Amino acid sequence: MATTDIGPPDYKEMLPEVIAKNYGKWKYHEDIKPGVLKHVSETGDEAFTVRCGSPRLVSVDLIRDLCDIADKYCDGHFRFTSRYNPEFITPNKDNIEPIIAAIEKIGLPVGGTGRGISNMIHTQGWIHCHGAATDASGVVKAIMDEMYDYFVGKKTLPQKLRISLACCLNMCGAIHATDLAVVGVHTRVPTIDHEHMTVLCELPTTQASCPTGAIRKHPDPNIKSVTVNDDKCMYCGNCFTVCPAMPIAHAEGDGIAIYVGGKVSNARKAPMFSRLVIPYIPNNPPRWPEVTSVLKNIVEVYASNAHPFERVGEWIERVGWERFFKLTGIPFVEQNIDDFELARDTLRTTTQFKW
Amino acid sequence: MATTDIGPPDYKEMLPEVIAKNYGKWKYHEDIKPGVLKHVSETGDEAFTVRCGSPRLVSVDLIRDLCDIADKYCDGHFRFTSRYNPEFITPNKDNIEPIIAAIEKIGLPVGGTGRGISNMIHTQGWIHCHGAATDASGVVKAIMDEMYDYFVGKKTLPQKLRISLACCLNMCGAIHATDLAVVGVHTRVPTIDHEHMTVLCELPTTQASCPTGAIRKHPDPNIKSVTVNDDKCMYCGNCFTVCPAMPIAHAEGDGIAIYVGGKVSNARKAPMFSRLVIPYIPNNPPRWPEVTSVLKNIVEVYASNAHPFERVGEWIERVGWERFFKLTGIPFVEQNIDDFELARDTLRTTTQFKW
Amino acid sequence: MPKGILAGVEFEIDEDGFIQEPEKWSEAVAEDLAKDESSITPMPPDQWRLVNYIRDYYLQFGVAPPVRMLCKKNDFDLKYVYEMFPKGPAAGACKVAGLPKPTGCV
Amino acid sequence: MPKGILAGVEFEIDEDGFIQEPEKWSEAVAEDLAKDESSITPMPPDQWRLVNYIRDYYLQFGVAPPVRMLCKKNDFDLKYVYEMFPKGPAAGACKVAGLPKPTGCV
Amino acid sequence: MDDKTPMMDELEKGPWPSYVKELKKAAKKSDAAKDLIKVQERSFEEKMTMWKHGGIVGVAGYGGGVIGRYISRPEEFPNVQAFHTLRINHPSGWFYKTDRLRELLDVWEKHGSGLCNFHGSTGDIIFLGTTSEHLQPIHDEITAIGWDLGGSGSDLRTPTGCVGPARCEYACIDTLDFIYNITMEFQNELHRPPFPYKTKIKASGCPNDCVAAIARADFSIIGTWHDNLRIDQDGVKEYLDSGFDVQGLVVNKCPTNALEMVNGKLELAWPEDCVRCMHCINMMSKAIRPGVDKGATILVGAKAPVIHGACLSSVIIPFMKMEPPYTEFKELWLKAMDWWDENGRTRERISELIDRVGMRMFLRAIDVEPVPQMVYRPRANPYVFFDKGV
Amino acid sequence: MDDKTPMMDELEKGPWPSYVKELKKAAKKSDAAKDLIKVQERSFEEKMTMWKHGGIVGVAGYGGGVIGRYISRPEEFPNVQAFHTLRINHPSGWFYKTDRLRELLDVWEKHGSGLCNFHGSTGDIIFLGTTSEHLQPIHDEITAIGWDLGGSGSDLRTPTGCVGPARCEYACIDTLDFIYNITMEFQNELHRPPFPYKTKIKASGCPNDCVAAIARADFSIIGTWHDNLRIDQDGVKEYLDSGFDVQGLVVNKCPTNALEMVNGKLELAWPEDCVRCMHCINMMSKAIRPGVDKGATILVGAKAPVIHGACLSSVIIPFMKMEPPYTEFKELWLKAMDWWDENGRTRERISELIDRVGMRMFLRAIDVEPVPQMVYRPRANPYVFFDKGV
Ligand code: SRM
Ligand code: SRM
Ligand code: SRM
Ligand code: SRM
Ligand code: SF4
Ligand code: SF4
Ligand code: SF4
Ligand code: SF4
Ligand code: SF4
Ligand code: SF4
Ligand code: SF4
Ligand code: SF4
Repeated sequence: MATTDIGPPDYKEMLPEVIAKNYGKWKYHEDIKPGVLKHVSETGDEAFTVRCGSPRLVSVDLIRDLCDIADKYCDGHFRFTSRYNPEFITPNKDNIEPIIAAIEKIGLPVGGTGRGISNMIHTQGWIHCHGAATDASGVVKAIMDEMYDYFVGKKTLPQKLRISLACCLNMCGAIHATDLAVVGVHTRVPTIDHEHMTVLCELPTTQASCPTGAIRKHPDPNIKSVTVNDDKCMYCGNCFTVCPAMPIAHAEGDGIAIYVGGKVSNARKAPMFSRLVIPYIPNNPPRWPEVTSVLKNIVEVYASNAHPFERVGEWIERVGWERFFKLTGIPFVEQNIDDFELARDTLRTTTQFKW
Repeated sequence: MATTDIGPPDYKEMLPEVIAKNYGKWKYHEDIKPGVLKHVSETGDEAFTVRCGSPRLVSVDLIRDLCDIADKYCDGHFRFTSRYNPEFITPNKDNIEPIIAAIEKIGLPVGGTGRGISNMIHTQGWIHCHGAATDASGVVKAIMDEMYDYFVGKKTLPQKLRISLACCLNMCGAIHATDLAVVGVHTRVPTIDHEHMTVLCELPTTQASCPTGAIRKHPDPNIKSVTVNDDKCMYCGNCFTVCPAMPIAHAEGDGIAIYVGGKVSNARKAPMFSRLVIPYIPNNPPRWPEVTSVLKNIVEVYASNAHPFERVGEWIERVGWERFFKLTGIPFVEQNIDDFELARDTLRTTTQFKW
Repeated sequence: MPKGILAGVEFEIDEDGFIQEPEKWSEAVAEDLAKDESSITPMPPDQWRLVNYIRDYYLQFGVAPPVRMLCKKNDFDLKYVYEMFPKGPAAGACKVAGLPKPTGCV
Repeated sequence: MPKGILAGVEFEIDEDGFIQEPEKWSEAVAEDLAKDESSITPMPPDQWRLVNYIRDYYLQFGVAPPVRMLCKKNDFDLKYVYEMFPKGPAAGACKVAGLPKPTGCV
Repeated sequence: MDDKTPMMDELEKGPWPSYVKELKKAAKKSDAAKDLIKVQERSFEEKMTMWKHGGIVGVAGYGGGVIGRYISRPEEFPNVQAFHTLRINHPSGWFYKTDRLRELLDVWEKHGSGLCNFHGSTGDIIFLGTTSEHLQPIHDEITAIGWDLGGSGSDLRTPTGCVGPARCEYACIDTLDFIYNITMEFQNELHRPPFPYKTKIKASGCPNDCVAAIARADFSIIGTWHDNLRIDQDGVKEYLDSGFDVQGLVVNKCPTNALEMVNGKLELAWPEDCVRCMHCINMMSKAIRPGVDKGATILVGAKAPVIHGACLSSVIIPFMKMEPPYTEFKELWLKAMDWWDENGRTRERISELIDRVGMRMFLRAIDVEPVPQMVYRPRANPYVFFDKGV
Repeated sequence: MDDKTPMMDELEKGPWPSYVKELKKAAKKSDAAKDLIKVQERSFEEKMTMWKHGGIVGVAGYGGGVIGRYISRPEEFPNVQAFHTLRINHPSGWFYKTDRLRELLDVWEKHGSGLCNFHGSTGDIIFLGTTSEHLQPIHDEITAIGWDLGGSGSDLRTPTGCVGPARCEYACIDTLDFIYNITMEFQNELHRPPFPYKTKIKASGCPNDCVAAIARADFSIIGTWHDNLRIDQDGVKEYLDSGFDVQGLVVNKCPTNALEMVNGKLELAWPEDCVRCMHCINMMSKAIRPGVDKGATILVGAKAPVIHGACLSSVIIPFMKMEPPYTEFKELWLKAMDWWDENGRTRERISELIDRVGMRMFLRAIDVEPVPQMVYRPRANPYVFFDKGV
């Protein structure tokens, strides 16, 4: 029988020397310049980190290129961040510029630290997933081309701003708590392939999958299938996830929704959910210009209105969502008003508001 | 046919002269002393208001006594506040003391204004309601005897503090948004009088009445009645409200719960719900000493900890509920944690808390 | 529980005059109940139409009909219902129709 | 849709080897399916016990049984299930039992 | 049966005025009141209510206004065998002329226990305790002297408003007139329950909300202003001179930091940030007052916990002018009632219906466009309807 | 069929590194990668995915780690007819030694498209695209060189942690060691899906939460401290001297006003008020650091929207010491899993189960006493259970 359950390699083997030696002894850090961090240890050692962007969907060749750089400057070690960015760590200050040069040579941008925009958490999209209501890598490329200056530090922001994308409501990457979330959405009721239903799907699972109870047993007992109450369907696609006989993708209906103001860190304010500001923008490959311009606008309005060190959500909650809609010029529509299970807590139960 | 739909008397006829004359022209007011307000009009007129307490449940004789005072000092007019307090309004400053004397003579306390405790909004209790899990007038009397100094202004508080009572979860008086709420609660599953069920109750209405869906059709089709799933029943009594055949009152099980920190005004903070701090205190007539001492403790802890002009709920939300429980010494129990429909929004989704 | 004679039959009746043995209800019982509740006895056709509507609805759904439906389906103005049954659909018409005492809607 | 011959009968089979005509399932078909899925063919009693349990459960409830229940009710350790059906209860045992391709739990 | 009532007697003691004394006063003239004391004592002993469930009695032509009540032990307490209450619609603002009030009390003394609530927590005068036979006479006699019953059952309940312009400098709307006007306009809806369940309207003259409209009325009408609050610097100076801590108690406590002290002057430095919370005005009533472009915010949906938990009202119309005859409001209310009546289940309040079918359905029904003022924040979940297409 | 891919070509332009260039690099060696470019172009044209639903393939002895995928138009794109992905469990903290990594890449290049994700958003290395026949060989070859598959299906998914003590001065727990330890301990739960649905564990060294544990792990382990943060006044002086606005950017932004500047010194004036939000530390890393009594807050329940809307994790254990072998944590987790497994419905995450049956049931199952730290605020509704009596 094959070897099983050996687990991942021991991380200890993977650590650069300066890291292994100063493990748990770090004292403070400094931002040297965009993409470059300096960490100082209690032992007096210093570690310099150079971070760079990556498209995440990469060839083995690119990873080998990264290995080459690591071999040359970082005793054969490097790492990735939780947002897909390669990081090169060296105790030697003089290595910084050569590392940067090497990174740029293989076409990656140095940056992603400090008060700007880091890499986008994202998902598979049309590259690999059956459920995608929009693409992932393509949209990310289009957005990051626009946000490039905020990544490389040419432009800065009041505080870190995270953009994430999920190609359907499953929200792989859990982008429900991010400053700007780009979400693929369906807007049409699934169709039902009654004929293949029982072969492809478990009926009880399919029924139970619907958040609004829109799916019922087919009224005709001879038809072993289900029906959908169109009025109750909000196109979440969860039925399709469990039941291939209920395709929901639709070339004209699929598109993107924009959520704003989430955060994860506990700094100053507790973590917050991102909230719907634009319910639907049609898919417009290859560059999704409507999406990128909406995001740019929000970033710029944030940049010029927030206080220092205020995340997007903190800024909006301070000035009020009515002010956010006014400042960005985004129209407020019925979809912005919650009508799902916790809707009541979002209704404004006070006379306090701005005009 | 009898006269119908004439409606209440026209309020204009009911207004004291100084009020009619300065209607809509008031400029500012002053707190002269506990129970006495002065309102100044743009016309230069002044109106002095003397407010006093009342047990609300009164004999016609007491009202006539009030009429006598009004006839003597207030051109035959007086009013009640939204918290049951009689008010005498006079343009003549010299009337203040005689009015106070007259009020005290009929046994009522002057007070209820400013930063203290006004009269308790309350309900019928065992005086008149079929659903009462505790008494109303009796508990109110016991509490107000203890809070008297805060009514007459001998003691003051950081800001107004409202106490209200409802004798069952129907919460007549809508005391769900009050600084201190005293609520009659059942803690036993209703019994079912199967025999009289159909004569007394509509079965579908009875089933629909249950917030948790604990009530089902009786499994035996010959028994036209319902059953209760004990595990799902949280003793709200709503089934009893619609169905006399499901009595829920229980001498040992009935009692009082205490909710804290609600407010209604939009001043500074938006209105807030009161929140459960003590799920159950047994009924202990005639003076409910456990209830009064718990309330006194909360009032005193509030008095010595809140900032000026901070309502109870504003104070608690500033310092945190964990601090509230610590300062008051009230034990935190599983019932304090929400498990009803909006529960998720009450869970602490952050590492920010105090020890 | 007080007793009363309706259409010659002894009935358990509650304080508000609602019969406690619905299975014994009959048109004659209704006419007797109507003596206290309807504006005219014996009940004219519109009164009967209302009573029958309420009773049929109850027998079918187990609840008294909502007021709006009661008016709509019979094309009655609510004021007219009160003219026919001065105590209204609940205390008046439902009682005559032999329903349990409404705690809910009507 | 690819075709395959199982127990001498032509079957529609999907890419993962799940039969698309469940009504044609039989013990012989199962044995044939088991050739790719079970650790031993013909299937010994424990394998059959599992397959029958899964199939009965599915026919009764319309879904594959939860893994916990499958182990508990048959007193099998999950590792043992993987020994019998190396691809596991979903990709292995359910396939042999003729169920629709699990998207959910097992 | 022992006639002693030691627990009742205990509650005659203590500084707060005693309702037991009131019961005893009434008991001098009314056997029902006398029995009520015993009923209450027995409840204290047994820790249970003595009242039977329900009761459905009324007066001719009305479906509400009376709460029927019977005792569970008529043998023990024969004088309260039937002990119904009547709800009498109070005059706006709870102002009374004594002669009119005395006439009313006389009717009650003649026909009932002589006990009442001033007031019930909805706002009615409650006549506490009489028998079925007296109901019609009482109604006939009070209508004869210009009073009428309030609401009960599935109707529009007696509307109430704060003292407002009658004695309050903060009033942005004429609460008394508005309440009187709609009470008169909707007499039919008040007296002949037409709805799936009760519904309430309350009006407060300003965001201090002294009738708790936002917590207990399906329609909460709360006065506000659309321009800037007015600051009188002479008034400010007075406060400063008196030693009042304007910075600490006012400026620092403004929830949106809209105020600033500039060279001894208090400025509404960021007028667009003021959310009209009233705090600064409350603190400095001689120096600050609401703006001049006055009207009301209309909020919908407050109610008690049954059945989905309590609700506070939420903003539907951020600003509505409120001038007689209040046509805009009435049309809105009627549209809302019509939608509720058509779609609501039995015993479903309007906020529960909104919750069940979604705010967008309500807004469509009342022809109101969504605005961000309706919500604290937009939805976090992605479960969005596009039933009108994308 | 036209082989031009103008939209793909467009995405080679622009400053951000292009995944299309990567596809093209891979296409030089792999026909599957070549087809993938066409698939992507076609998707852009038709605005639809080209992939079929589902696919269930794997390796011997495991129930997860591979995502099966087939193309809907095998005739048009024959080289991606089957295009499965493998999830490879990354080493804690995503640190790599290049020789070990190169070995791994070689296996992939041999058996697959040569395309990968560094990393998937759970944290695995994703090998993107191979056929069913290659799966077992890949697994055999990677285990031979010391790698293993990560999670998929209804199992414990690959746990992840932030860089933590490896390179961060804020780390209050050893995230790397903890993640490695539990990954090894729970290999069975990771490889043989035993649960009603997926479950995740993520660990961050401090409340900054750099792996977003609180938003996307059923068990979120977040480092914190139980004593007071430490302030070095020399460090403070440095910041002050450099012109940094300590008052405005640090003291005034403390969410609980726990800090104060006293005579040029920065004091934690109200230590009991500090909620360890990290802000002051983040701003002044040279002068302020966490306390010395370190451990973690354990929070439960984060997940994506399906089916009741997204959840953030909520506090279950305010403070737990986190020392190897992490027995207390493991026992807690196993108790929780056992309860979930026993009571959860198919495809019901643990937070959905808690939501359905109530937090009290969960607390009882894991033997944890309720504490106020678990909630922002107590319940507002009065719907309380006393199933253990009053
Ligand atoms: C490398 C990385 C951890 C890892 O294990 O990979 C990391 C590393 C650091 N984080 Fe982080 N964070 C990393 C992801 C995150 C995330 C997760 C995410 O973005 O998905 C968060 C939560 C974001 C959120 O709230 O939505 C995160 C919230 C923070 C914060 C809190 C920021 C705030 O005010 O809300 C700080 C403190 C700060 O920035 O002052 C912080 C601070 C830091 C410091 C300064 C900690 C230190 O002393 O070393 C590190 C360098 C920061 C920088 O990039 O400028 N890190 N950090 C991650 C880099 C991701 C990237 O490539 O961009
Ligand atoms: C008379 C009355 C209105 C009426 O129509 O009857 C009234 C009258 C005034 N209220 Fe009120 N309020 C009255 C019930 C309320 C209520 C409703 C209630 O308690 O059920 C509230 C909401 C309470 C809550 O939030 O839970 C209320 C919240 C306020 C506030 C806001 C207080 C706050 O900071 O939250 C003010 C402003 C203030 O106190 O500075 C206020 C201010 C005032 C002023 C000063 C307004 C004025 O300029 O005339 C009046 C005298 C206040 C006093 O008593 O010291 N009034 N006031 C009510 C007296 C009730 C009583 O007998 O005690
Ligand atoms: C008399 C009064 C209490 C008092 O002592 O002041 C009262 C008494 C009753 N209320 Fe109430 N409610 C009274 C004001 C309220 C209020 C406050 C308000 O109107 O501002 C509320 C909360 C606001 C609201 O409407 O939600 C209130 C919420 C309820 C409820 C729960 C309604 C809900 O939707 O949650 C019930 C239950 C029901 O309708 O079946 C209820 C039911 C009742 C019943 C009729 C009992 C029942 O089970 O049917 C009570 C009759 C008691 C009796 O025998 O005398 N009563 N009730 C109040 C009316 C007096 C008046 O007209 O002035
Ligand atoms: C590959 C990956 C996206 C990526 O491009 O990075 C991914 C891809 C899929 N996810 Fe995911 N999820 C991935 C991380 C996540 C995360 C993020 C995380 O783990 O931190 C989440 C949100 C957190 C959570 O668990 O809730 C996530 C929430 C989901 C859900 C919704 C689960 C829920 O309870 O709400 C589904 C639907 C399902 O389970 O059926 C899902 C289902 C799927 C499926 C298997 C599609 C399906 O319908 O069954 C996707 C396969 C795509 C494909 O064909 O390649 N994926 N998925 C991520 C795993 C890579 C890795 O192992 O490193
Ligand atoms: S977000 Fe949806 S479409 Fe995208 S990878 Fe995840 S499951 Fe697939
Ligand atoms: S798409 Fe979502 S809402 Fe619509 S039927 Fe499917 S599961 Fe239900
Ligand atoms: S709160 Fe309950 S018990 Fe008290 S009067 Fe109202 S309905 Fe009756
Ligand atoms: S008391 Fe409440 S929870 Fe219990 S059965 Fe009755 S309605 Fe349901
Ligand atoms: S609500 Fe406003 S206007 Fe009405 S009495 Fe209170 S403070 Fe005055
Ligand atoms: S009314 Fe309130 S929000 Fe407006 S300035 Fe005054 S305190 Fe600030
Ligand atoms: S979570 Fe804390 S310990 Fe971990 S990397 Fe981020 S800042 Fe450092
Ligand atoms: S960690 Fe946060 S809460 Fe604690 S003192 Fe610093 S800023 Fe304040």
